[in-house]
Order: sequence, then structure tokens, then C-alpha cells
Amino acid sequence: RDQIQVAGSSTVLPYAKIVAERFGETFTNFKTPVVESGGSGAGIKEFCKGAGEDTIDIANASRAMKDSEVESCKKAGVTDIQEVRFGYDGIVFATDAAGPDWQLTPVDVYKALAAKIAVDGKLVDNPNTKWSQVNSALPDWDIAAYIPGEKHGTREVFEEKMLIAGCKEAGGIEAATASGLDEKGAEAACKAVRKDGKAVDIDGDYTETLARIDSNKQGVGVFGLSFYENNADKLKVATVSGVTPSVETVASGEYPVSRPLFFYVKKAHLGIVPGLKEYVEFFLDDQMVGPEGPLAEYGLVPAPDAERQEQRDAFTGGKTM
Amino acid sequence: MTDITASSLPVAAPPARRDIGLKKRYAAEARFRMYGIAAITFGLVFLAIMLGTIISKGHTAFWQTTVTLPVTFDPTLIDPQNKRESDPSVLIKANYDKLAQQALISKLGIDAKSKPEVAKLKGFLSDSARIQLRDMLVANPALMGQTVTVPILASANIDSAFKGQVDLTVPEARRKVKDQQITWMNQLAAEGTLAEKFNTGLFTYGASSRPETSGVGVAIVGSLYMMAIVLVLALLVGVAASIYLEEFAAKNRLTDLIEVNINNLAAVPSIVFGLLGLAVFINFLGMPRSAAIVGGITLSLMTLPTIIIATRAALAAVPPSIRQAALGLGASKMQMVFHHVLPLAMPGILTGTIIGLARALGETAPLLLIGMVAFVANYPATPFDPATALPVQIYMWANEAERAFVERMSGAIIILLVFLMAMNLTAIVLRRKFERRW
Amino acid sequence: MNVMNEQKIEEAVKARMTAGTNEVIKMRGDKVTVHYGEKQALFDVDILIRENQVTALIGPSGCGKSTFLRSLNRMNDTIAGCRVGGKITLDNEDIYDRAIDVVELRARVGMVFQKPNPFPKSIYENVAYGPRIHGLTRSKADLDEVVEKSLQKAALWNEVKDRLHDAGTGLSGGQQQRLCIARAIAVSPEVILMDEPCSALDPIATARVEELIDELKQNYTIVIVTHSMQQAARVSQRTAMFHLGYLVEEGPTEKMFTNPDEKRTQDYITGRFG
Amino acid sequence: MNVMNEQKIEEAVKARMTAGTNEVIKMRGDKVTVHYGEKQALFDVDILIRENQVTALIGPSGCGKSTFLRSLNRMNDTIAGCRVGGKITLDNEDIYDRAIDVVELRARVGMVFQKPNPFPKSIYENVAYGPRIHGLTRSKADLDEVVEKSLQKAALWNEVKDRLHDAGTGLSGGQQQRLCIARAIAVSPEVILMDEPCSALDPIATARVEELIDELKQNYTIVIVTHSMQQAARVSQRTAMFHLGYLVEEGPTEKMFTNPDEKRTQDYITGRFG
Amino acid sequence: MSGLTAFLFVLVVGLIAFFAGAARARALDDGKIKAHSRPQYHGAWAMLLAVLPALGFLIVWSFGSGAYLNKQIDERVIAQTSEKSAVSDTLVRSLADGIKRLDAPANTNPPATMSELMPLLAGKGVTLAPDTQDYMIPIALDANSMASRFGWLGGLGALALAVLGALYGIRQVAVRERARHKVERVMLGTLFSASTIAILTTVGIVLSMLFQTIAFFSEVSPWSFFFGTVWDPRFAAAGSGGSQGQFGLIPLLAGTLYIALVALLVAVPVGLMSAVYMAEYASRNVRSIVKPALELLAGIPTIVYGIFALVTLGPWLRDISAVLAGGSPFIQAQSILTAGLVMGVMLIPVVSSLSDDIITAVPQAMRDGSLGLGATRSETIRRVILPAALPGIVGAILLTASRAIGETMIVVLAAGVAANLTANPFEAMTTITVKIVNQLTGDLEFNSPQTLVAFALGITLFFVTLVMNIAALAIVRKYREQYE
Ligand SMILES: Nc1ncnc2c1ncn2[C@@H]1O[C@H](COP(=O)(O)OP(=O)(O)OP(=O)(O)O)[C@@H](O)[C@H]1O
Ligand SMILES: Nc1ncnc2c1ncn2[C@@H]1O[C@H](COP(=O)(O)OP(=O)(O)OP(=O)(O)O)[C@@H](O)[C@H]1O
Ligand SMILES: [Mg+2]
Ligand SMILES: [Mg+2]
Repeated sequence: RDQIQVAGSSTVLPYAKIVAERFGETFTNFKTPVVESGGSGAGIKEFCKGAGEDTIDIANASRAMKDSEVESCKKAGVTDIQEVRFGYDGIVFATDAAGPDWQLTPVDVYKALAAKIAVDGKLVDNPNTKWSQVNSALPDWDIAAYIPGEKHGTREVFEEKMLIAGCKEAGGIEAATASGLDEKGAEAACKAVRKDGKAVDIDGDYTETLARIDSNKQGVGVFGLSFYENNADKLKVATVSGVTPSVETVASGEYPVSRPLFFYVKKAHLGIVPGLKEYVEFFLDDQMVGPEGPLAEYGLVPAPDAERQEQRDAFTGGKTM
Repeated sequence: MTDITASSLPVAAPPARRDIGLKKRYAAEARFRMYGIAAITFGLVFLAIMLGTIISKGHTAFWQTTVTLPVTFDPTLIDPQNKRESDPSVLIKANYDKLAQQALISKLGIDAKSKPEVAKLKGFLSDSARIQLRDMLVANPALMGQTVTVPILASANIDSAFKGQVDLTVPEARRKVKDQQITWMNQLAAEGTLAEKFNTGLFTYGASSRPETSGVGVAIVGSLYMMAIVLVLALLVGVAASIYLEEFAAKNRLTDLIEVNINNLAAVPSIVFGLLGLAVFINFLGMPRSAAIVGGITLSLMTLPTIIIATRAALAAVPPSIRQAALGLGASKMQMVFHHVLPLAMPGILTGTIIGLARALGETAPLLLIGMVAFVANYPATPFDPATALPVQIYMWANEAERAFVERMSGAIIILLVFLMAMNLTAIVLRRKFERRW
Repeated sequence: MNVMNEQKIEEAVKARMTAGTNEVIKMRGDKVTVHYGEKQALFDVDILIRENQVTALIGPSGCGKSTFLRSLNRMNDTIAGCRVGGKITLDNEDIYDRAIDVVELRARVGMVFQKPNPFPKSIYENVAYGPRIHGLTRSKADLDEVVEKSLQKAALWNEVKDRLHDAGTGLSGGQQQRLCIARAIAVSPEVILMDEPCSALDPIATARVEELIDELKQNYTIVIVTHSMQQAARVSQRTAMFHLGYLVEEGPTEKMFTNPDEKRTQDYITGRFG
Repeated sequence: MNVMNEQKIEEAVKARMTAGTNEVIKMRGDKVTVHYGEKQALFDVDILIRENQVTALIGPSGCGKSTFLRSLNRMNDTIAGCRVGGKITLDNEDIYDRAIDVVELRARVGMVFQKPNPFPKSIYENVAYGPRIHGLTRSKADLDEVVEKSLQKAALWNEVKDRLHDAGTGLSGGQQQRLCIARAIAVSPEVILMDEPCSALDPIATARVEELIDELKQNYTIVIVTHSMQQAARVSQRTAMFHLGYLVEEGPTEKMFTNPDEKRTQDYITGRFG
Repeated sequence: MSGLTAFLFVLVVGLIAFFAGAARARALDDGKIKAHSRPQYHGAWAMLLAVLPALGFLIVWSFGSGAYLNKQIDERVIAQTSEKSAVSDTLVRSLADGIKRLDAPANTNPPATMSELMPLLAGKGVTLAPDTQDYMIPIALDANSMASRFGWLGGLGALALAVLGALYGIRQVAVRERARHKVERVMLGTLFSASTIAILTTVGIVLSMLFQTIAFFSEVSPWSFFFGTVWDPRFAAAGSGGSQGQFGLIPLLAGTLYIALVALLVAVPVGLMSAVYMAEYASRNVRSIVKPALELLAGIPTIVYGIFALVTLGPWLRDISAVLAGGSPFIQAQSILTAGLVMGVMLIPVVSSLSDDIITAVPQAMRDGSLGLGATRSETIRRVILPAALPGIVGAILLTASRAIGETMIVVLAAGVAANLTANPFEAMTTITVKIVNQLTGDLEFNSPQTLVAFALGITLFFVTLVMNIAALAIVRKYREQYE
């Protein structure tokens, strides 16, 4: 086989595509790698199927590999896996460009979208139907939020960083424990999203979310930062806790909602698949993944300089999981 | 001849008209006809709407904004140390962006020293100019030092702006095209340097992360491979299976089992065929990932039930008297089937094939699991090389963040539909040939 | 063969002689021409069809008998490329007139085809079909009666009464043809066109159908195509002889069989023709 | 029944013995029974079919003539649920034996059906089909000749010679039937089974076919189902009378028509039956 | 000799056998005894005898020799490195392939070290893995020569078999030889094997989902899966095991059937009426345009329908309902209605085209029979033609229903992914297929019940449709009407 095969997350796909294309252009003696889409889960599954010519070399993931996955990888003979964290993805709330400015906090989001919210220390079914009921500073719109579906890793981040955070702040945890739930149950209660049609799961990509906002101008959507930046003329981004999301604010950690992006390399393939090593090094080069590189231009939040160096060193050093 | 006297005979008085409910029946007849027309109109109107949307969105994809610039292959820029004799890789690594930029600067008459001005040029020309110029020089090193007029693609954003797809009323900060670039664009367009040209690249390029250089070339080849495989496998196997089941199989439990089975396979979600393809062809038989061969076989299995069901219905519709006539002449059953029944069933078989192929041609989900929903830039030389397919390209473009991909997606859909129409046309011709009433 | 036939025919004709003659015209063809695409199948046929009489159409195969018969109830309309010229009237109304309703026409002018064509339904449903669509019966009992009567008239009742709900296509050829006759009778049309109704029948059944025809002519007008001279002689009052698309001669059956005007008729009837 | 039949067969055998020269048994049925699913359509039929003779099968509609005919070349095999019992031999070979090739059998025992069933192909192709699949001709010219001969024998040539390449389904009913006869002859089988071949034919064509049958019997053995007693009398040497699934009587045609052993035969032939 | 050449040679021998067999049969036919089969069949039988065993041998041989070669390479690599590496044999093989592509002297006698060999190979556009070692070069060379030896052996063997087969076949030619039988038996065998592919596919599908399904049921009780009314699988990731999610099948199954029903309610009447109109009323020209035009509907990618439903039809229906209700809309933008409608449109041609063919195939005599009784055309169609065409039409409808059940993209975009349990067609629901796709292609952990449930859903759907099909078959049997 003379072509690198990559599979996995569709969030990472655009970045991997850019790198693959440029890799093919720069290293004319190697073919352009094939980058499959199909989701982190499916990618890791293929990755963990075994080592050898007929298995993929790299799995892209928008979440870290789970321990159980590493386990099954090892069982299948994929013992040496190199993890590369190449940057971050900011998660933003946005509305139609023509609408008013939005300032959100995790509490607002929790109160608007959770299935049960704490009112006077008790958990009750979410009574809110308009954003203005949640927070009088918000517009008088019916609540209609397009949030990532449960297949997406983004959903986890959304629950973690918005719902649970908002829940804690709004006293939902206490209310839940007061109603007799243990700690785990309380968290689960916090992040349960209402199912009355006001919060709509989107299992497709952000283009679908954008189309929904197009057809419902009073909807709020959750997007990746990169997607928003590419469609800034159609969307208006909301601040979260007063911070406007941008590559800078996410990179500095000011903006709270973001997640790391990964890819995993099969170390055993480095010596076998021509160009694999070069590809990974090319990916991690500042030319690609740095603040001035095309990935950042597309919307990737680059990792801080030190972290990038650390990742490069870890890869060349052959560090495995 | 009739005797003349006969005509003087009295004519029968018409009997009392029976009431056979004619009024009502004709109303029913008219209604029935109306339903038919309404049904067809409904279908056609929908077709028109769908085609209208697709074409109105996609026709612009067939045009691409191009800037024709005189580019000087300046050795001092390409090979400042003059090492190209000893190290050919210099030619590959050189800064070709600069060449294009210089050409543009001199064309626009900008002050090359004004940094902010020059910075705004970034993103005016396609990033692919670099590769284009490099390939030109590598292919013909004699160009070094010469000035050549090269058509260079404008970037996707400029392309959109030039096609009027960018809302210029939006504040500059929230657009990807800056006001200065628009001014330049208009300036170049007025000179005739910048113009829309037929987008051959759409047909020849493979996948790319740059909208302006992405095309369906690889996808078309992949789809063609797969369609060829599906046509051969599904049609042959499908017709063979139908013949066996309809004409030869004893009517017993096993036949029922197979029949139910086939009907059931038609209801299996297409992605499950992807699971099957992954498990059987890739994991078990060790066929390559992302390859058209696996895709083709998988889609064949998916198309098979459709073809079998249609073919069986068509075979069953051939009147028994034809079969008897053939058998009575001493034709064997095999001859009866292949000489008479099959040709008579042909229109139905063709219909099934068209519907099956149309589905196979537009299907993405099963390809997802066998790795064909992928970024593939190189052309597949054989069906065993990585490839994508038209619907996959459509699907992937539909999910791109950049707006410019939307028009490409619609363009790709138009191409897909043209494929389909070509198939349909063949079917019409064949059907006309075979169709008979008896 | 000829000797035997002639004898028979004479006998039949003699039996007819006594019949009275109060004749009324039911249908009339006036310079009827029929084309199938390029090919002309009928040339200027002028004919009168008398009420309550049986008119037999005879002539060699392919001479246009079926074609003419089909043009009498506009069954030709269903054949692509078939054009009818001239004028055909029923009770003095032009049946090709735009004002004429073809459905009503066919309900009034019923037809039995050359090839038996039962519907792929039960025997009962086959016969009940006509009365049902025309709404001729009020109740199930009525319908049952019509079905039974029709089957009896068609001399099929005894054979099928125990399996009325079996498929009509499972009958023998002759049974199928009788089923088709029963089906046509069930609608009680004014004119019944029969295209060789007995060609698939055995003598007994043929005799029954002939009896039936004789009976029916009290109330109906009948046009029958037949290849059997004896049959024509037995059942018909008038005979029309076709040849190569032309109506050669038409006249009272007795006259046609004993003393035709045309040599061709004579030759055909005595089997010397060809 | 059996006693009588055995007697007959003995008689027949004796007759052959005495005739000595020209009576050879071509086919033989031995306690043939046929069931359609539950329904038994034939009961213990014992019959001898003599070479180079015409055997006519007569009997009222639905009595099993077609069924018996079809069992002679195993066309019944194609009907689901149809079972044949007893034994039928051709040249002393059991045709229901496993070693027998049914295709070859049908090439040797050809068939013309009750309803004309031309292929939806051209007239030429209809006739040429049999010789083609059996490889009876070496060249196109040969084939043309066979087609022409067959159409001539079936008395159809003159009518269709100018439109050999038009569809066979566009012919008139009688023409279609003659086309089917031509098609069957073209294969030159040893035995030809004809299921009312003339029912759709006019007297002229009928006479031609009868002549043809007469001619064919020089070389072939012919079994014909007919509803016309005259026809049976004219063309056949032997006649078999069926009733309700039983073979009532079989014998030389003269005897059957003048002095049958069975009352039922007598009644049927004289039309008194039913 | 490469496999392809051998294959071609075998075919040539087959052709020769065909002509020789046919010629011999022709020569033997002296016209005295009637030949059983025509010469072509004798030829074909000889050809089959020549080709089939030879090809079988060729296939077995190439697999066998390939496996043997790999084993040899493996052993020698292990002997060199004294450690077992799963992949070094692939390195040797790609090296061997690379060497084969070199020019004349180098391809049998290449330089001994990789550093010298690399540039040569690079010149031929061959990229080699970085781990390729010097010691692999002689192994690769040996492998190449061995492979070519095997190739020759196999090719000659196949050829010999072909010739033997051909000779045997030709010798077998005799006047009473039942060649046609044998050829037709082979054909029948082929036809039969084709029909078993359907069964094999089913087996494959079940097997490819079975183990994961079992794994799923070991974590989630079948009871709560089959009878659960809540679908809320949650994340395995949030620290919680699979048991935390709820995997109720009922809302998905209900959604599947509901949406399919609505789609059928659109597709069947419209499709059937279109078919009837095309077959019975429209002129030949109209028909030959309308039919393929409608078929185009089946070919428009479903994503286009989905987008149409999402951005045009859904909002439009919502707004209409808002106007009707005077204020708040009672139709949601995403609803069963929208999905069913759009899917129904997509399925129109499946019903219409197939039914049209079947209706056209009903013999004219049926029409004549009815028209001759004074039936109007619509009566003829409704009472005679449609019943006669029923089995085929039912087949078409079954196919339509199947497609409706299996469709994903339209449902995702038009009816959403929320697993509600409702009877209101104006609300959102989702289907089993949608969940299969989503659970399989998400970021979920691949061996968690959240992903495995996709397999359980797949198998369940498989059996649900199986039961439906068995029922349909029984119904069709009952109402089957055979004409003539
Ligand atoms: N396919 C069939 N299925 C069931 N019963 C049948 C079938 N074909 C014929 N029969 C029955 O078998 C009996 C004999 O039928 P057959 O066709 O042999 O009669 P026949 O003597 O040829 O009559 P006809 O002169 O009317 O053609 C009849 O009662 C008929 O209804
Ligand atoms: N549908 C058709 N298309 C073309 N020609 C036709 C068609 N039907 C009949 N013909 C031709 O018209 C002529 C008259 O046919 P018609 O069926 O009226 O004959 P017929 O007198 O009924 O003969 P028969 O006694 O054999 O049934 C014949 O030459 C026939 O070939
Ligand atoms: Mg006729
Ligand atoms: Mg019969």
C-alpha cells in the first residue's frame, strides 16, 4: 500500500483534508492520503481492528480515546498508539445575523433547555417557553434551540460546560440531591435536555443547523467556531459569560466552551506505510497547525506554542499510550 | 348487394332507454381520469420544483471566475541561490505564491511596498495558483525567466462575490471578501482580465479543501466503476435469480423462503449493507478499503432485490399461452424462457434496473462504512484503488462550512441527474424496442 | 363433403320458409370502410340488420367479418390505428356520432369474442360483472338469479353450479366460451354480436346455443359470424357473405343458400371456392 | 369399462394382425388417469393410436379430450397441480419414463392448441422458430423454404406472403390458427396433436387443413380433437368418444358413425345427447 | 505466466473446444438417427468441460500458491530477524513488486543495498516503506522467481486441464448424447446459485450484526429494549455505564411504521393512478416522456429531498398551519407529515413504473371483454385490469414500503432525530434506520451499548420486516388471479 489511510471524526475531517491535500502537493513522491469521514467511534473501531496492510493508519477523533477502546485495541494487536492533540474546537451559540445581540450565561442555557430546573430549591418541569422568561435581558423569542445530537462529541461538551455548570450555579444540584438523588443522578438530572420540541437535536452537520436557523429566524444554534467564522455573514454569535468567542479567546481559555481535537497514529505502521511519518510531522509543523497556518485560518483554535512543541516532541520521541 | 327495396323498410323504434346510471358512471370515469392526470401532474410538478431548485442553485457551478495574468518565472524569486542544477527539489519548494502575487500587483498597479495593500491581496487568487505554476515550470524548465500569460483561478470568495452571491450590505468585518478586493475585482473585470469561464475543473478535479479546485472527477470515475459493477452483477444475478424462482423453482417452502427473503432484503436499510460489505468483503475477504470494487459489490447486493422483484413481476405477466406455444414446439424450458419469456419481460426488467440503478447511483450510507465517504484527491486507476462516488461528493460538499461548496453541490447533483437521464434514455430506447401488447 | 352439407343446408332452409316477414331495421351500415393503419380491411359495406332476426356473416377467413362485427359496437376504437369510415346507425342514430355514448352503445350492442376471454375472476363474478357495472340488479338475490339464468341460457349451469366461485380460467375451452356468452347475455343487450360463438363448442352445446339464439331473437337482434354453413342455415334469417373486405351479397338465408345472385357465394357455400 | 376396453384392444390387435401390413401402434395409453389437484379429469383411459392414421377424439365439451391430448406430449407437465397416472407409450417407450427427454418428445409429438397462440413476433419468425431451435435447416435459404412450405401447407401462404415480417398477432383469428398449424408442421414431428384446429377456420381453410391432414398422414400420425362429427367422419380412420372423463368407445370411424357399440356414442353422434 | 494470460488461454481452448465439438456433432449426424442435441450444445458442453475445471484449478492454485509464497517469505524473514513481525512479509512483497517494475538487468539483479536500490525505485515512481531492509532484497528476488515459476506451473496446469477437458468433451460427442441436458443443467445450476445469493446476503447480514447484538443484550436487558417506551441512550462517556441510557424500541418502531405509512399513502395512490393513466389513457408519446420523467424522481439523491423538506416544505406547512389556526402553528416544521410527503414523492416512480409495466402486460382480450360488455374504461381498469395485475402491483407496493422503511436522509432532515412517541402526524418522530445510522457514525465509544444498539436495531428491523413480508406473501397468494 502506498497511500496513507485516515478515518474518523467528521469534525476533524476538514482539517485533515487541508493537511492531506497540502501534503500531497508538497511531497510529490507520495500520494495524497485518503481521509474517511464516519465519526470518531467508527474511526477508532477501524483503527483498533488490528495492525497490517489492510487496516487504517490514523484515526481522527473529536474526543480522547476511551480506556475501554485502548483495551480492545491492544487485544487486537494494536499495542503502540501515539496520541496527538493538535488543537481545539470552540463551540459557539449563534442566531440569525439580522437578530439582536445575545449575551448568554450557562445559567440561561440551563434554565431554557434543561428538562427539569430548580425553582425555589425544588426540581420542576421546565416551565419556560420564552427566552425573556429565562432572563429579561434576552429577547422575547420562543425558545427554539438547535443543539448537537447525542451522536456528537460536541453534545458532551455542551452538557458539561453549559448545562452542568449552569445547573450548579442555579442550585440545581442541591435541588436534585434534596429530592433524593445521589451525586451521579443529580448530574444526570442537570444535563437532561427538555424533550418538548423546544430543544431540537441535530444529528447532521452544522450546515443542517444553519438551514434550521434559516427557516426559523428566531432559533438559536450551536456551532463549531470554524463553521461560524466561515458563515459570519449569516450568523450572529452570542457571548458566553461576557466573552466573545474567537480563536484568541478560546486559545487563552477565556471563552469557556471548547474541546480538544485528536488524532491517533498506529506506531507499527510508521515503518511500513510510506510517508506516514512525514505526514504526521507535516501536520504538526507550525506551517500547518500554527496560528498563521491554514488550519487556524479555517477556524481551528491552535494549541499554545509550548503544547504544540510538546506534541511534536512526544511524537518524534515515540511516546505511546 | 343489398336490395334497394330494403332501404324503404321502417326503422326500429328505439326501445325505452334503460337506466344504466350513465351520468354517474361518466362522472366516475371523468373523476378517474382526473385522478390520473392529477397524479401525474403532482409528480411532474414536484419534479419541476426539485429540478428548478437544483438548477437555479447549481448552474453557476459550471462557471468559474478566472484571472488571466502575465506571470514572469523570475529566477531570482524561484531559485535565488541558483542551485536547481544540483538540487531539483528547489523547483518544487520555491515560493510560487509570490510569482502570482507579483503578477497581480503589477496588473493592478499597486505599490508593492505598501504592506497593508499587499496584505489585502491575500485570498484574492486561489491557493492553487502555486501548484499550477509549479507544475508548469517542472514540466517545462525552459520557462524559467520567461513571461507567460496564465489563467489563474480566483479564490472561491472572489468567485462568489463576482457571481453576486455575497451579500455586500453586511458589514465588511463579517464578510470574507473585503471592500478593497471588490474594487479590484471590478477593476479587473472591466479590463477583461477577470472573467467567468466554463468550469472544466468541476469535471476533472478530485476532492479538494479549496472550493475552486474541487471537482467530481474522481467521484465520476468511482461512480462509473461502481455502476458498471452493479449493472453487470445485479442485472445478471438478479435476472438469473428471477428466472430460477419464477420459471424453474418448485413451489415449495424453500422457494417461499427465498421469495420472502428477497422482499425482506429490499427493506433492509442501506447502511446495513454497508455493515455487510465491511464484515464480508473487507474484513473477511480482505478486499481493500475505500475501493470501488467493494462499493460496487455492496451496492449490487442492495440493488438485487429491486431488480428481482421487478423482474419476477414482469416474467409472471407473460401470458401462459406463449409459454405453451413454445413448449409445444419442442422448445426446452430454458429455450422457452430465453427466447420468448425474457424478451417479453424486458420492459419490466429495464424498469426495475433503472429504479435500482438510480438508487445505487444516489446512495451514500452503505459507502460510509466501507470507507468510500472520504477525501480522495487522486484518480483511481483500477476499481481496487481508493475512490469516492458522486453522491458521496454531494454529501460531503453539503456538509462543508464554506458557502462556495453549496453551488458545487448543486452542480454535482445536476451532473448526477444528467447521468440518470442518460440511463433513462437508454432504457426508453430499449423499452420501445421490446414493448408489445398482446 | 359437399353432398352431405348441401343436403343439410336444404333441410334447414326449408324449415325456415314458413317464417313470417314483418321486418324492421335495427342497424344499418352505409359505405362502411375500415383501415388498420395502411391496410384497408373493409370496402364500402352497405348492409341492413333487421330487428328480431338473426343475421349471419359468412366468408373465408380474413375477409373482414370480425372487423365488421367489431365496428358495429365500436370495439374497433380500442385498436390503435384502426379507422372506420362511412356511417353505421342503430335505431337510425349514427353510432359514430359524437353525441353517441360508446358505453351505452356497447351495453345495447353486446359482444361475444372469437377467442374466449373470461376474466381472471370466479365464474360467478364473470357473469355478475355486467349487471353490476350497469346497476341492473337491486339486490344480491336478483343478481344471483341473473347469474343463474344467464348460465342456464348459455347451457353451462349444470356443469358449474357447484363451483361458481372457482376461477373462470380453469374451465375447458368450450366451457370458457359458454361462460363468455352467459356474461354477454347477463347484460340483456338489444343487439348481440357473436364472433363464432360455437367454434369451441361440441355439437350438444352448439345445439343449445343455437336454441338460445333462436329464443333470444324474440327479443333481441343478433348478428353472428360463423364458419359453419349449416349453422348459418339453421339459425339465421339473413345471411351476408364477405370476401376480401367486400360485402359480396346479402339476402334472406333461404335465397342465399339456394339461389344466390353471385357466383362467388354459390361457390363458397358449396365449398368449391378458393 | 375395462372389460370392454380390453376387448377392444384385443379386437384392435386382432384387426392389426389380420390387416397385417399397415397397422402399427404408434402410441398407446394404458389406464391413463389425470387429476387437476383434487379434481379427476380422466379415468382409466386405454387407447391405441395407430401409425399413419388419423385418430379423432370426440365428446361433449369438458369431457377431457384436451386433457388427454395434452397428456400425449406431456404438455400437462406445465400445469401446476396436474398429475398423470397410468402409462403412455410412444414407439413402445414410456413417455413418462425418467429417461425420456420431454423436449425431444415434444419435438416428436407436436401440438396445435385450441386457442391460437402466435408469438408476438413476425409471421416468419413464428414459423422459423421451431426449425431454428431444432437445427433442422442448414442455411437461410433452407429455412425460407421450410417457412414457405409450411405456410403453404397450412393454406396461409397467399394471404401473408407479402407481409411475412409483420406481427403474427395482427392476423385474424383464423389466420392466427393457420399460422399455429404452419408453425407446428415446420418442425415435422412424427405425431401431430391438434386441438380443434379448424374451429376458427372457414370451410375453405378447413377443407385445406383437412386435405393437409390427409396428406400428412402418409408420413405422420395424427390425433385430432374436433367438435364436428362431419369433420371426424371425413378425416379420421379411428374415432374415440369421451364422456365425463371416461373413454366410452374407440373404433374405426366407419363403425363408430354407423354402428357404435355404445348407446351414448350413438346418441352423441346423432345429436340426441345431453 | 500471469493469471490473466492463463485465463485467456483457457478461454481460447474453450472456444476451440466449442467449435470442434459442434463440428464433430455435425459430422456424426448422418441423418439416420435423430440427434438428441444440436451441434451448438455439444460444442457448448465441450467448452464447459474445458473451461470450468481449468478455471477452478486456476483459482485454487493462485490462492494456494500465494499462501505458500507468503509462508515462505515469512519463514525466511523470521530466520533473518528471529522475531515475528506481522508486517515484514508485506514489506518484502511490495519490495518484490517494486523490483519487478525495474528495467531489464536490475529487475533480476538489483543492487544489494537499499540505499542504492531506493533511487532506482523512486525513478519508477515506487515508494517503499522506510523499514525495508537490505536483507529483504534477496528474499524479494527469490519470491519473484518463485512466483513466476508458480505462475507458469499454474498456467500450464490449467491449460493442460483445459485441453484434457476439451478432448474429453469432444470425445463425448455422440448422436444420442444428451448435451443439451447437460448444458442446461449447468445453466440451471447457475440460475439456482444466483437465487441463493439472496439467502447468502441474508445470512451475511445477520452474521455481521449478530455478535454485536449479543454483546448489546449482555449489557441491556432485552425486555427494556423491546418494550421500553423511552429512547434516550445518553453517553457512555459521562462516566456512566450503558445501563444509564434507555434503549426503548417502541418509539422508533412506531415512528418507522408511521412515516412509512404516510409515505405509502402518498406514493401508492399517486403512483398507481399515474401508472393507470400512462398505461390506459395516455398516448404512446406522452407515456414515453412522462414515465422516465417520473423515474427521475427516484434518482434525485435523497439528501436533496431532505434539504427541500427542511428549508422549503416544512416551514411552508408550518406557516400554513399558523395561518389556518390563526396564530400558533399546529404543524411543526419537522413532522411526520413532511417526511412522509417528501418520501412519498420520491417513491412515486417505484409504484408507477413497475405497475405501468404490469398493467401493460395484461392481455388486450381482458380489456376487450370488459369494454364489450359496456363497461367504461375506468370500470374496466378498476374491476378487471387492476385485479389481474394485482400480484405485480402488490410486489411494487411492497418494494415501496421497503424503501420507505429503509430511508434515512429524508427522515433526518424532515422529521428530525427526536424519538418521540406520538400519534399526531404534525409532530416530529424518528425511525429505526435513522438511529442505526446515527449511533454507528457518531463520536460514540465503539464498544459501548450506545453504538452496539445499532446492531440490535438492525436485526430487529430485519425481523419485523420479515414478518411483514411473510404476511404479505400469504395475502398475495390468496388474491392471486391468473389470466388466460
Ligand atoms: N387447468 C385446469 N385446472 C383445473 N381443471 C381443469 C383445468 N383444465 C381443464 N380442467 C377441467 O378438466 C375437465 C376436462 O377439461 P378439458 O379441457 O380436457 O375438456 P375438453 O374435452 O377439451 O373440452 P372442450 O371441448 O370444451 O375444450 C373440465 O371439467 C375442465 O373444467
Ligand atoms: N389489429 C389488426 N391490425 C392489422 N390488421 C388486422 C388487425 N386485425 C385484423 N387485421 C386484418 O384485417 C383483415 C380482416 O380481419 P378479420 O379479423 O376481420 O377477419 P375475419 O373475417 O374475422 O377472419 P377469421 O374468420 O379468420 O376470424 C385480415 O386481413 C387481418 O389480417
Ligand atoms: Mg374473425
Ligand atoms: Mg378442449
